[in-house]
Amino acid sequence: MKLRSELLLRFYRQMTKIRLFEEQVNQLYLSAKMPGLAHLYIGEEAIAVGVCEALRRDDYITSTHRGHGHCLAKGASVDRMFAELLGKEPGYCRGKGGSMHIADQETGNLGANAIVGGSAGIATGAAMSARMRASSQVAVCFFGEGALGQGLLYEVMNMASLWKLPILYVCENNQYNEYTHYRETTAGNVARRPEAFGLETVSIDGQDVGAVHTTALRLVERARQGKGPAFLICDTYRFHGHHVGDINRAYYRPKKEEEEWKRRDPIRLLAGRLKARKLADEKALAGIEEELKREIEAGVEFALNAPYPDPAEVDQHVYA
Amino acid sequence: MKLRSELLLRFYRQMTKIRLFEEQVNQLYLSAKMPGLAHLYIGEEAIAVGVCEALRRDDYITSTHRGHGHCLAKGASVDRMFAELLGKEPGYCRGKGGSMHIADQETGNLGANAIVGGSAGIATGAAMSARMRASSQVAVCFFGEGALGQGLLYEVMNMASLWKLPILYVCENNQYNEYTHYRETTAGNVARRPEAFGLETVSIDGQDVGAVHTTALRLVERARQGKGPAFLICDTYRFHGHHVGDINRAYYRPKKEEEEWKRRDPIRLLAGRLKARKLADEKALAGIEEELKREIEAGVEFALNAPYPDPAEVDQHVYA
Amino acid sequence: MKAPAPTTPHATGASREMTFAEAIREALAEEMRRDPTVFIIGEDVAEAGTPFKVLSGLVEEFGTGRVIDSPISEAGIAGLGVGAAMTGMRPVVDIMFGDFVTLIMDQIVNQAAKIHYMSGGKLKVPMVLRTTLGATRRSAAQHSQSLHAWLSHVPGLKVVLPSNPYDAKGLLKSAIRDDNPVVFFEDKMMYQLKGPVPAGDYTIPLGVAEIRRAGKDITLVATSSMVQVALSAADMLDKGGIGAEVIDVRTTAPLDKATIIESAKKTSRAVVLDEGYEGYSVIAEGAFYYLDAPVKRMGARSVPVPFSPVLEDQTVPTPESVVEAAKKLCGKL
Amino acid sequence: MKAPAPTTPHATGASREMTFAEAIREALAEEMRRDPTVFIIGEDVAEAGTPFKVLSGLVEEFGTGRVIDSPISEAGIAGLGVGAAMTGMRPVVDIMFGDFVTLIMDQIVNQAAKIHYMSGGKLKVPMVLRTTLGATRRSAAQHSQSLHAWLSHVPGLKVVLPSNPYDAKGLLKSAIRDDNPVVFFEDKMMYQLKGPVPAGDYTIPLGVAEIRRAGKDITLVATSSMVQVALSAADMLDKGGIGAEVIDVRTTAPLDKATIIESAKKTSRAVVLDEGYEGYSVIAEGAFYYLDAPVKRMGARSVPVPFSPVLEDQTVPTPESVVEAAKKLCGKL
Ligand SMILES: Cc1ncc(C[n+]2csc(CCOP(=O)(O)OP(=O)(O)O)c2C)c(N)n1
Ligand SMILES: Cc1ncc(C[n+]2csc(CCOP(=O)(O)OP(=O)(O)O)c2C)c(N)n1
Ligand SMILES: [Mg+2]
Ligand SMILES: [Mg+2]
Repeated sequence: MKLRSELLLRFYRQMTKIRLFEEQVNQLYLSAKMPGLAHLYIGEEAIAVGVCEALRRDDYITSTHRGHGHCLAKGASVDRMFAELLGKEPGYCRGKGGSMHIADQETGNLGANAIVGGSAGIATGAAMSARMRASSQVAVCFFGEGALGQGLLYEVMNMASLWKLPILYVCENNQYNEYTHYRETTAGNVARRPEAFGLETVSIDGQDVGAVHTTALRLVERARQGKGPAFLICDTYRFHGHHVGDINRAYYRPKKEEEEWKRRDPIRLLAGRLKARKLADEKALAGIEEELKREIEAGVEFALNAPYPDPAEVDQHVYA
Repeated sequence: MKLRSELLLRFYRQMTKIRLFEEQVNQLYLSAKMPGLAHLYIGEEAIAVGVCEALRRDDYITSTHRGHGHCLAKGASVDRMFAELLGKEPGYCRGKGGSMHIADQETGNLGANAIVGGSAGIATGAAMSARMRASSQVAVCFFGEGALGQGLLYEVMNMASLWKLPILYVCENNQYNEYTHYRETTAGNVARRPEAFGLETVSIDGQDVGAVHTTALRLVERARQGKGPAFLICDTYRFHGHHVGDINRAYYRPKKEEEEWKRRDPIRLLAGRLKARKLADEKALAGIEEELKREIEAGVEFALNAPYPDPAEVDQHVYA
Repeated sequence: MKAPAPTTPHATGASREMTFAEAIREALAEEMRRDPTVFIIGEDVAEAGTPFKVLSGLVEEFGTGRVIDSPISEAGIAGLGVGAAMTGMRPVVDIMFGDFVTLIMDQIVNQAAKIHYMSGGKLKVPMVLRTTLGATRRSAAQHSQSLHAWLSHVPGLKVVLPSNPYDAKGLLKSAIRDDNPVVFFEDKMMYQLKGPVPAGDYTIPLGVAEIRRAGKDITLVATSSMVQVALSAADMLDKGGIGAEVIDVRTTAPLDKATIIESAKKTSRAVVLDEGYEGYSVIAEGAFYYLDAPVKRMGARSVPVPFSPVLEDQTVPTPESVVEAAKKLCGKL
Repeated sequence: MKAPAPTTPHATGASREMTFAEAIREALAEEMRRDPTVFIIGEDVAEAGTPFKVLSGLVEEFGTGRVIDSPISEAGIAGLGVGAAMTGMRPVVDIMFGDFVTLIMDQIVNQAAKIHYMSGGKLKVPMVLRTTLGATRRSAAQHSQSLHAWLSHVPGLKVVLPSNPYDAKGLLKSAIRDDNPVVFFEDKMMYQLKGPVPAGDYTIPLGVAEIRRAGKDITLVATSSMVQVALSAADMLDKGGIGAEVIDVRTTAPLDKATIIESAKKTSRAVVLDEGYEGYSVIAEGAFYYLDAPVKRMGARSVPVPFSPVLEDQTVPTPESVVEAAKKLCGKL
């Protein structure tokens, strides 16, 4: 399928926004301005963008501890995200959630989740609700391949399949569960697992945003039409550590492997494609980047200057 | 594979013992002599016997709420089982466990379990322990097809496969999860599930004790030799209700279906085979049955006359 | 066992004698008629109407689209419930035995209970989780537990323990209409208990205890079927000249502390009766006659732990807060 | 924060300054050398040595056959641990964050804790489950909980909460040698806390509290890192002329009630400090000055529910047992 040029440029913009956002998060950590830790999405941008661009604004997503990319791709704004990461009042969750719990109801983001696999039930329930309300919404459940270890995933895939729920499970296989290679933790054949439960299953190159997008489009529309759930496996790689503090990685993954994967940087791949198809030249791309940099800088500025929540808020929002 | 005649006669004896035991349990319930409920194994005897006869005495099994058959097949004695069912002191668990928790360490029975799927981890751990102790023991995990709904099963199958643990998962598909047909609760293809995790998987007729036994033998020996775990799916049917009190079943399963399955009574099938092969005549089989009836009667007698545990035992065995 | 007459007479419909199970069923049916977003999911809930037959008849009225038989996947259906509740539905998730909450703690405690808070008040999870508690059914160790204390211990959850048919109906309606996750515990030994239940709509607020019987000598604070035990005991005590006041807690979260404390102040003596395990309050019980002040318990603030440092730092005891408490107890503040 | 000097001087080896994390690692290494049935299983426990690096170096000594990286399957590894423990091994299961015990409650509570009892004393489950507790690491609501109260509430489990490196080593050794399932909670904020730790073998018995500091005016009963908070508070109180006695509970199950009660009798005042949620003891705290007798709590007997009717009937409160308790409180027995 040939994607329209505006679309490819939009992908470029979104992926670059995520990249720059995450680089800034790393800086915030390194300069001790961010409380706690964060898990960077750098290297995996094509997946969030390719999938979310196949969704309506009112479609649902659930996300993970590595969730900034999903959140931005679904339409969240940079400033309020930074504010959340810093625990500030204008943050998406008024500082109560932080990096691992950002949620944005307005863009259909039901929340990041710090329990591996923890959102599989939530996403499936959202799909069930969409069907019951005949809203024609679809739910997308993002998770790392580590979540294949959680039994909950199989429980809900079974129900999604039985009841043909409008859901797409997106497995971001970045090769590692924290510090352990997924092949040491994952037996048999990953794609056969959802297949055995009756899900339409596709494995693709997660660095190729075009492939991700066209596949997601097909699977999402299929789900929307009531033809049942699907499972999309995207091969990818996180270019940084498991979290911002994971600097010395040699003991669990070879430098050489990191370099090889970096040659398949999804943003550079897309840039190459744009240039080859003469949809943009180096200068146009640099222009986009500059613009985004200003957005990111303004967002950080905003967050750094934003107030903390009133201490009394600690007791608010326990009950609705 | 042609089974030796003594073996087939032994199967007959074991299966009939379970049948008579369970009929007696039903009587105890109907005559209000048994506290609580029990889940009868009648109709499924070929599975427990076919599998357990492929095991060494020191091999492990874990069992379910429908566990009397497994327990007897692994070698437990009738009298102490009845005593347990009545909550009496000489029972296998001194009356503390009852029908759903009978365990018999001496025959390698690590216990029935009242949590559906709850013993999957225990059985897999026993297999792991056997491997670590280089004991060449094998573990068998019996469960109903309802346990396919429990995520734990997939978590531990994954590990069993990764580490090539000596375990056989035996799925007794008696078509129903309590009062709901398994097809309404189980999506996709059952056999493909364990296959996807890399387990050797075989589906067989669970009413044919010969087929169960020869398949179990192969899979058990394969596991013992370190060639990895296996999954055995046995199609079967419980002739009675979900539990002894489940009398009116018409709303969830047709009488006609019950009758069709009863024509495939595993004991009658085996009797037919014995007679066809001239290994036993009607009289010989009746003789076996008579003998077993006396054993069962003596067992019930024993249990009815046995004392209850000392009330002070209530506080014993909380800690080892 | 017979239920006490209701002392909260705010229902309008005529009163009928009904079992506890029937009252639950009627509450569900009325709520499902009233609100199309209410649905039921659980194992054997449809044609079978649960093993206790509590839901019999509902699938006939509402169909399999709203009374949904699920696989044996407790964690899965709890998770589905959370997701459906967050997106416009009001699921009633049926967990057959309270002992199986062990399987859903992550979905209930780490997800349902915290989502409203973690999202800074934006998302909400209006789901009800119905399950059972109680022993003496000869069901042994994995089918007889009363695990409501765990859930009462989790900020963000409400926990309801009705003691009679009247309350069961009114409290369940409130639970369904509540915008928070509510865990509703039914003592399986009470399903056949009969009592008056008004026809039609009425609710009982969550968080309000009820004095079932007045007395001046001792307060019996009880939950669920233990209220019935307390009432029997009160009758017996009466004959011995001891007037027992029986308080039915009704919800352990939120807990109506005021009613309980007021009664204890009046009677000066109290027994707390609950079918869960107890075992702590060591000093308050063991050194009572030696104490000059109440035992002060300091723990985590009763909120999910917030991310923002200015908020998080208020959630744990510090040397300073301990010093303040200690000085107060010693009368030096 | 600095750990107090040990007051249980029964170790023979020379004492070194060590972090809490190092003490845990040393206990494991010594036990694994001593007993070939001890092994470790968990997520990222081998080469990574856990995210907190507590286990660094163990896989180098004991190999991947005994320090086993698992999939992210908490329920699965807990279940494997139970089965391995029942059949001759002594597994130490590593659950990365205490918040994830939500995922293993069934395996721990319905299986591990009850198997010995349900089997009438025949089977046993000598496993250790190591996990963390504690907030203020800016990890938000799903990585900051202190959920030990749930497990302390379950008969059949032992629950350990060390407060310093010395105890961590001695208590972990006892836990590994214990024939029961033991849940071992480590405050993640204490891993870098230093204190003296003897080389070589010593154990600290489970169920014995330790008076960390004597005082006559008030008792501070604390668990885990709250002991450090209590000690700091005690120093501050000292300057204000208030002598605080600090009791380190060390194990919440079994609980050393005698030591706690003795201290409270002496001081007449108490603060209980724990990082879990509190919220009950309503009457003992709220109506203290009005009470004539301690509040009596009656609940399920502290045993897994037995099947046999003669046993089960003893496990729940009855009208008769309530009447007896009430009469006693009223001085009429
Ligand atoms: C249930 C649970 N177990 C363990 C953890 C700790 N943990 C956080 S991220 C992670 C690895 C996740 O790997 P994967 O799912 O592949 O996601 P990735 O980090 O690679 O994006 C682990 C084990 C957790 N958060 N939740
Ligand atoms: C985790 C759990 N959920 C629900 C139940 C209640 N229950 C007991 S048996 C049963 C059906 C089990 O079906 P299956 O596994 O096929 O075994 P069968 O009874 O058919 O032998 C259910 C739902 C339970 N015991 N444990
Ligand atoms: Mg990964
Ligand atoms: Mg079945």
